[in-house]
Amino acid sequence: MIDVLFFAELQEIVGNEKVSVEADGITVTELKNNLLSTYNLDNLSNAMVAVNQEYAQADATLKKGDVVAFIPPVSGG
Amino acid sequence: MIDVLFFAELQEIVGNEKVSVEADGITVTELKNNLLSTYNLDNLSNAMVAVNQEYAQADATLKKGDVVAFIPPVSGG
Amino acid sequence: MNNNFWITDKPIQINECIDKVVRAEAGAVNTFIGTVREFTKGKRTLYLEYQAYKEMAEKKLSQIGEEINDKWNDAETAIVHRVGQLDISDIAVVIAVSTPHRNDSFEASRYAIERIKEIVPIWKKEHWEDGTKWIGDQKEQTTYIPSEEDLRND
Amino acid sequence: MNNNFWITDKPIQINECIDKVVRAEAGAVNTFIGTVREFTKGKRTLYLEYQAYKEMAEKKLSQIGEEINDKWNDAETAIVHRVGQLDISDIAVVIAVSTPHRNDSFEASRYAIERIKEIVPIWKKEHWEDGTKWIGDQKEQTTYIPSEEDLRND
Repeated sequence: MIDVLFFAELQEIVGNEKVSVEADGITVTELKNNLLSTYNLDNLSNAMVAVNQEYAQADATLKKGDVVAFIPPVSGG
Repeated sequence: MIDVLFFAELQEIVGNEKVSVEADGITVTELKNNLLSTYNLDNLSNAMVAVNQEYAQADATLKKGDVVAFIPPVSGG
Repeated sequence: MNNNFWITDKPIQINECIDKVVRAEAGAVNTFIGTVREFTKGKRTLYLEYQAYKEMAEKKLSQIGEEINDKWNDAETAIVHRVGQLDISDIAVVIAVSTPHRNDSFEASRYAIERIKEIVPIWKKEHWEDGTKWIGDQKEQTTYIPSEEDLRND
Repeated sequence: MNNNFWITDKPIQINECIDKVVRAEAGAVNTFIGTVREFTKGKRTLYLEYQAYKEMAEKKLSQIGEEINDKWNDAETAIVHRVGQLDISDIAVVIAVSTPHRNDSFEASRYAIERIKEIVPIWKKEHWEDGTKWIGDQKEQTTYIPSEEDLRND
């Protein structure tokens, strides 16, 4: 299982900060598509993805124990 | 009489913050020359002059009650 | 180094951030303070809510400090960002950069705030009289994944 | 306005200067802090002595605030400069400028420190291990009397 974190608008739509999903061995893009079929997340494609607190490319492969975070466009400062 | 203020190196050379001189009706440049003949002030020609706390031109005429200040190149900040 | 970069849910003490960078070798400290502005394009903000992915945000703030070290000679940086509900005029972020000479402190501080707006996972939600909105994608900006090369050339 | 610009012989409280410019209309405050640096070109400073023509210096600091108002929209400025003996890392000057948007705050703060070094009658005396010197004319710079036109075009 892999923990997936949501922030800002995504968190409100999902209704959770964190969900656990079966995603060992799939890519970031595949996880994104899986989540798009589960939740009504129009903005997900707009989000960056971090794996273990570092920005990741779309073709990165996930493994057990990874923490994936969807990072909508940031607005700090 | 006119009060003349000295700062920084000029003040140390003159040995006074302030001297009173007879200078009604003369120009800033004339005052400068008078002081050069009185004190050993090599740096005086390098200084700006303020009359009543505002920078003044060399040909400005002084009048009784004016406060003249010699402003060596500044180094605040 | 790492304790120079942190996220807090308490009011920010400006001096706490500045004190981390004042040192005998530095003659200049530039500080940027971001506060909550009441009006944006004529629309009145009641308050803001900031959220962060805390661990990663602190890591990315620290990365900005390292980027500054690569770009400017002998700079020391501290950055604190607040989360939670912030009222008008409350401080959201403080950046402090000390350098031997003033030019570098201005440039590095400016660089830090721009980088925060690019790579640090912090979000703000505007609360207006007639609604709320998470800010961030209004400009349809493309997503930004900084490569190693970007970081070097930026 | 005038109490935003002052000379003091006491240690400077940074917050006192910043608090004067924080306001609901501003989202950005840039602060420049000048501190006493220990080494300049390899030479060790023991301490500094600052002297000011106080009344005129406060007037000229205030003038810098007015120049900033002419050049940047909706800026508020506060500047404090210390005089007397200052030790290493002591704060000599604090500039704070608040503006609605960050770019202006950086530019105006930068402008203020450059203008201080041009027109404000304050002098520093370096105290080294092997002597002392009033700083100011080492660069053989020509004297500078700002005309009205200079002030507008600068």
